[in-house]
Amino acid sequence: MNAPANTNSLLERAPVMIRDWIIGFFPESLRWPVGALLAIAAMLAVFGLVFAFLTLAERKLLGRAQNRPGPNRSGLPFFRGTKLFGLTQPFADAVKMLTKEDIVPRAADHLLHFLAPVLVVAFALMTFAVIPYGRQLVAVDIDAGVLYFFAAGAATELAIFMAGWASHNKYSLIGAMRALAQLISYELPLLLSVVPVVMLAGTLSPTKIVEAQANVPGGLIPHWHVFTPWGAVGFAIFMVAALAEANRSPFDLPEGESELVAGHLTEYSGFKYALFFMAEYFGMIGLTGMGATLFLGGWQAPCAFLEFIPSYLWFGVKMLSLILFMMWIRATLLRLRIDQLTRLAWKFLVPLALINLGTAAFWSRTDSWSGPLQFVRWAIALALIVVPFVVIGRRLTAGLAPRTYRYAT
Amino acid sequence: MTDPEIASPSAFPEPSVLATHSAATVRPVHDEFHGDLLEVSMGPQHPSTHGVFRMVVTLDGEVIVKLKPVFGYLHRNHEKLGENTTYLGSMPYTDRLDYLCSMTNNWAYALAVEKLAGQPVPERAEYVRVILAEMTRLVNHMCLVGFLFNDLGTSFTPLLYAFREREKFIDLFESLSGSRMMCNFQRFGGCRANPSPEWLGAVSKLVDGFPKFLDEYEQLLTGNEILLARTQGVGCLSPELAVQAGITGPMLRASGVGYDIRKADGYGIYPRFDFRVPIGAHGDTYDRYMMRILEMRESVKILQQALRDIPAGPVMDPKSRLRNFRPKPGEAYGRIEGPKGEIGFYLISDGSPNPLRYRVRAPSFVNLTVIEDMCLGRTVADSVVILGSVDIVLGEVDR
Amino acid sequence: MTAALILIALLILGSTAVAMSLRNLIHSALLLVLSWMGIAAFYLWAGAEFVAFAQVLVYAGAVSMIVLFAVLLTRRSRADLSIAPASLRRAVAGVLAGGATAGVLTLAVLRTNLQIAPSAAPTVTVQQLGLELIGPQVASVLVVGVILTVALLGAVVLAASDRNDGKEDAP
Amino acid sequence: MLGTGIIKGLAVTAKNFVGSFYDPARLVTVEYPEKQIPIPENYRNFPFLVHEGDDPIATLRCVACKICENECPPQCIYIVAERDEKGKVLKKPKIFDIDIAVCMSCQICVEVCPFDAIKMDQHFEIAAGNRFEGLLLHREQLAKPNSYYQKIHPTEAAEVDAMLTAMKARQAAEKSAKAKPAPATQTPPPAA
Repeated sequence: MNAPANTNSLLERAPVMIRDWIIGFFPESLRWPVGALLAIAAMLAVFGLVFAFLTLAERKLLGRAQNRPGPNRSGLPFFRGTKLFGLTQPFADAVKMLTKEDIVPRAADHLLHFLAPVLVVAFALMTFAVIPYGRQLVAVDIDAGVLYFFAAGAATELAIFMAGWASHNKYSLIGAMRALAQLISYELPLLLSVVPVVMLAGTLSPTKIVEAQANVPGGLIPHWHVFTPWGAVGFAIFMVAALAEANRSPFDLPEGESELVAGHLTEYSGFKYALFFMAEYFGMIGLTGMGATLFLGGWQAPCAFLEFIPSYLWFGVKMLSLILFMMWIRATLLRLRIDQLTRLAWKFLVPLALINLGTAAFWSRTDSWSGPLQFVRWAIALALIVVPFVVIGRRLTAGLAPRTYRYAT
Repeated sequence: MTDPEIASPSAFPEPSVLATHSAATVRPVHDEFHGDLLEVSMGPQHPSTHGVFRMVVTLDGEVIVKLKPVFGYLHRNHEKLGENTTYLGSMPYTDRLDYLCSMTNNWAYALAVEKLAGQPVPERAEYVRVILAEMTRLVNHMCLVGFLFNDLGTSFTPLLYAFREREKFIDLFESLSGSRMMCNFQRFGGCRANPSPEWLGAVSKLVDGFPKFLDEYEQLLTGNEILLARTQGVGCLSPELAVQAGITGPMLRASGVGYDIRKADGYGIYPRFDFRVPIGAHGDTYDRYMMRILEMRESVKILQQALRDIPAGPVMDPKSRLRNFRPKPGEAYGRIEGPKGEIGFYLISDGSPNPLRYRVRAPSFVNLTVIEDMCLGRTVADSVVILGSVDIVLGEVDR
Repeated sequence: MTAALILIALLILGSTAVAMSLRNLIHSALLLVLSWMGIAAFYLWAGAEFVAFAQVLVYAGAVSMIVLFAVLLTRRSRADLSIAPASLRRAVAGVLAGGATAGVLTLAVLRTNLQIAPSAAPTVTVQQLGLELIGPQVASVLVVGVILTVALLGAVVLAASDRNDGKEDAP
Repeated sequence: MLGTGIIKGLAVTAKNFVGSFYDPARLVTVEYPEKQIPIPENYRNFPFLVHEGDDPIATLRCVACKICENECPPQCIYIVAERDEKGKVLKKPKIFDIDIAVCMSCQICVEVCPFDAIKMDQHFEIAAGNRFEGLLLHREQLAKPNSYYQKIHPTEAAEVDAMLTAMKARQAAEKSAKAKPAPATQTPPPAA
């Protein structure tokens, strides 16, 4: 790992210096717990704010895409006339959510009804522990970090089931069953799209994966995984599966408001509903963070001379651009039906991910090719991916095409 | 009160009855291995049933086994009221039938009364009526397509694009008749006011820009794979069943039966305009959606021709009487091709200022009767989309 | 450290014991999942991170779903199951079975000579695990692979037989 | 190919998103209390009574003929004519109530009124504290000057005034013709 000159630039090392400065006040035995608590506090603060302003960004983006300005009325409590373009809207929403009455249906299973939102947010937050936000900015550097990330992600299904079951209501039950079917069937393509990255990087630890994507000094094209044929397809599959895991737009079936009112969230109100809402956004932040780490080179700058910008800013830019892409998808696409959704996962994404595994193997084997062979290598790899994509794609949408119509005489 | 027929599962009719009734083969209700059926009531307060309409859906897993539509929540006794007010008094109430297209309702009622009383209509009024009817067709189809995609799960984007265009038409209605949706503009023997040249100019400018909006709308939606997957092959309606059930309008044409009252009856001055009637082939939700899009394009053609050669002159027949209007005893049935289908008014007059019998043939009500046949064997999500494609307005269904 | 160890052991035993006694099946299923989490904590304490996360991913993620779905879908048959009144014969049978299994277990534990490991077990990195699996153990990995695919195919056949007597669902 | 339809859709939303920043056609919301949409001239909301002179009640055009009360479909108008001390009915409404909770502003009363005494107003911000007294408008609240009528419906008011002055002139001419050759001709009753 080369050590370019900027690792000692002030901005780059600022967070680590602050942490060491604060830890300095504590005796040796307390150093570790205080460091951990500091990391937790920092993450909660940063991601709490990011969540708040993401809700505002989503409503503004959705509004602007629909030819309306989006929320711009909320001002400050004591300065009556000021219009702040909606910047205080998230805090207004937070106050509203806190003051709303929290109704628990009489027949509901009170313990599970209370536990579900807590667990959903807990597991969503646990996934933040392993994502490398900056050069030394990773809360816990575990050897099997990627596996930990997906283990915590998989546990949220449990909490969603609890929510659906505890509400003791027909709609919530159908919503919970749908949510589980969706989450389980999309966990497979999610994991399978990550396997080539682990295979090529040779490790499960996120920090090492990011270092594997470092740039050659002076090189202009970034060495991110997304700029390889298998990486691009893997990233596409990862993003589609991430949309499904976070219950986002084309797959927001569980709370398909047009059919099942609000799915497993029907019987929740007030702060518990806000917790589910927060968990969905944390899930989105976590998945896009991990997606950026695995495919877009985490906190790596695109090319060597751009590295004077601190690494955590690069990570922020990549993560936010992925989140904005998810919001853009939400402004456009329709919702899939439950059987189409699972059919897309099992009959399209899983086979493609397996073929992608093969292409990645081919790619790693042919590392030594150079010169003209490089184009041949790209051509073969692309053919290995695109041909099955077109074949399976055509079979999936057999008989579905915009039709031409005749007219009565 | 619990409807006894729904409450106890044992009261389901034998599957054999259902089988003959519709194409879907229905499993015996209580066999041990498949578990019991789940009965879900969707509505009347449901976010996607377009008003107070309820569907009692019996689910086997996700698949609908039985669907019982329940409506009548918005019944306002429209027809009995019609018998107690004068002919003119009923005109503003026709706005409240299908509150999305008040101009076509007014025209159908005016047509019926003119047939009853043999009232001639001046030339310019005929052109104004055609222009207003086709503008209403555009407004209604935009609403339908917008709401259909809202049921499909887009977060309001197509609906707001459609409503942005609809607002422009509604503002024109307001500047002509005084109210956006409750126009009350047609009278027996013509229209209430004479549209000014500026108004006609604004209409033609808006109509000329409309195809550009439609192209952008189709680019957003028609090729979308998810839309194709969600709507093609969903809620198929066979032409035979459509004809037997008396379905009219875009739903009938989507099933392949090319019946359009504008061509069949040739009422008003429609024979003067050349326009085509699109026909579907599969009768599924996608065809119904495309019918509306293609009909909008045809309506734009009609509007452009009508605006081009509208004559000057009065819009109200001088001999028409507003008060103590007593048509000679007899009966008449006036019908037009409303955006939702054939809307007709059947009047019996006994010479008094109030009609003896005032009957409204509402297209949404008739089109709704086949909802169960289209939804059997589909999932809950599909039933909402199928209901959206039928295009019902509860004001017209319940009257 | 041993305090944490005892705490986790108590958590596992406690949750399984309560799970056995509860009437509400869903609660007991969820307590079972809690005990699995306890086992994952044990692995973590032993330094085997990979196995701990695999345990959480497989058990808490997937197996718990299967258990809960099973409990959910067989809810109906539970109503018909009439539990016979508590008779002496059943109590005796229960105690006998319990005693036999307890005896076998304690014998096995006593018989094996557990040396207390002098130092913490060496932390095995994932790479070594991978090489070990693909290297000498590749046969067992392939056998497990075959078993899983057979199980998957069995599930597909079962589901397919259920589907073709219902109405063929258009794409 | 599989994804093209979706990509085209995304392009449309992107165009609208970007367009909303510079193209007025793509940002159509009018922020109501601050900015108001100009009301078209023909807009009608609830009826009001027109009066000529400065004293609203005395110079009402309405002659309490109750035609509008009979023709109003939801029957929301209630008129009681003025009577002098001998009980003879005067051509002035003592009570003229419109329950605007019931009125659906269909303006049939305006069409059937032979004296152009009732016209449609354009005032739509009428929240009231109470559903019964608050929305039952009496003669005093309904009466508005003719100048107000000319302000909100200029073209229509101009026609009405022209027609009224013409009729007055015709009546004056007949009266003078009748006064000069007193017994000569019997003037036809004014058209009902």
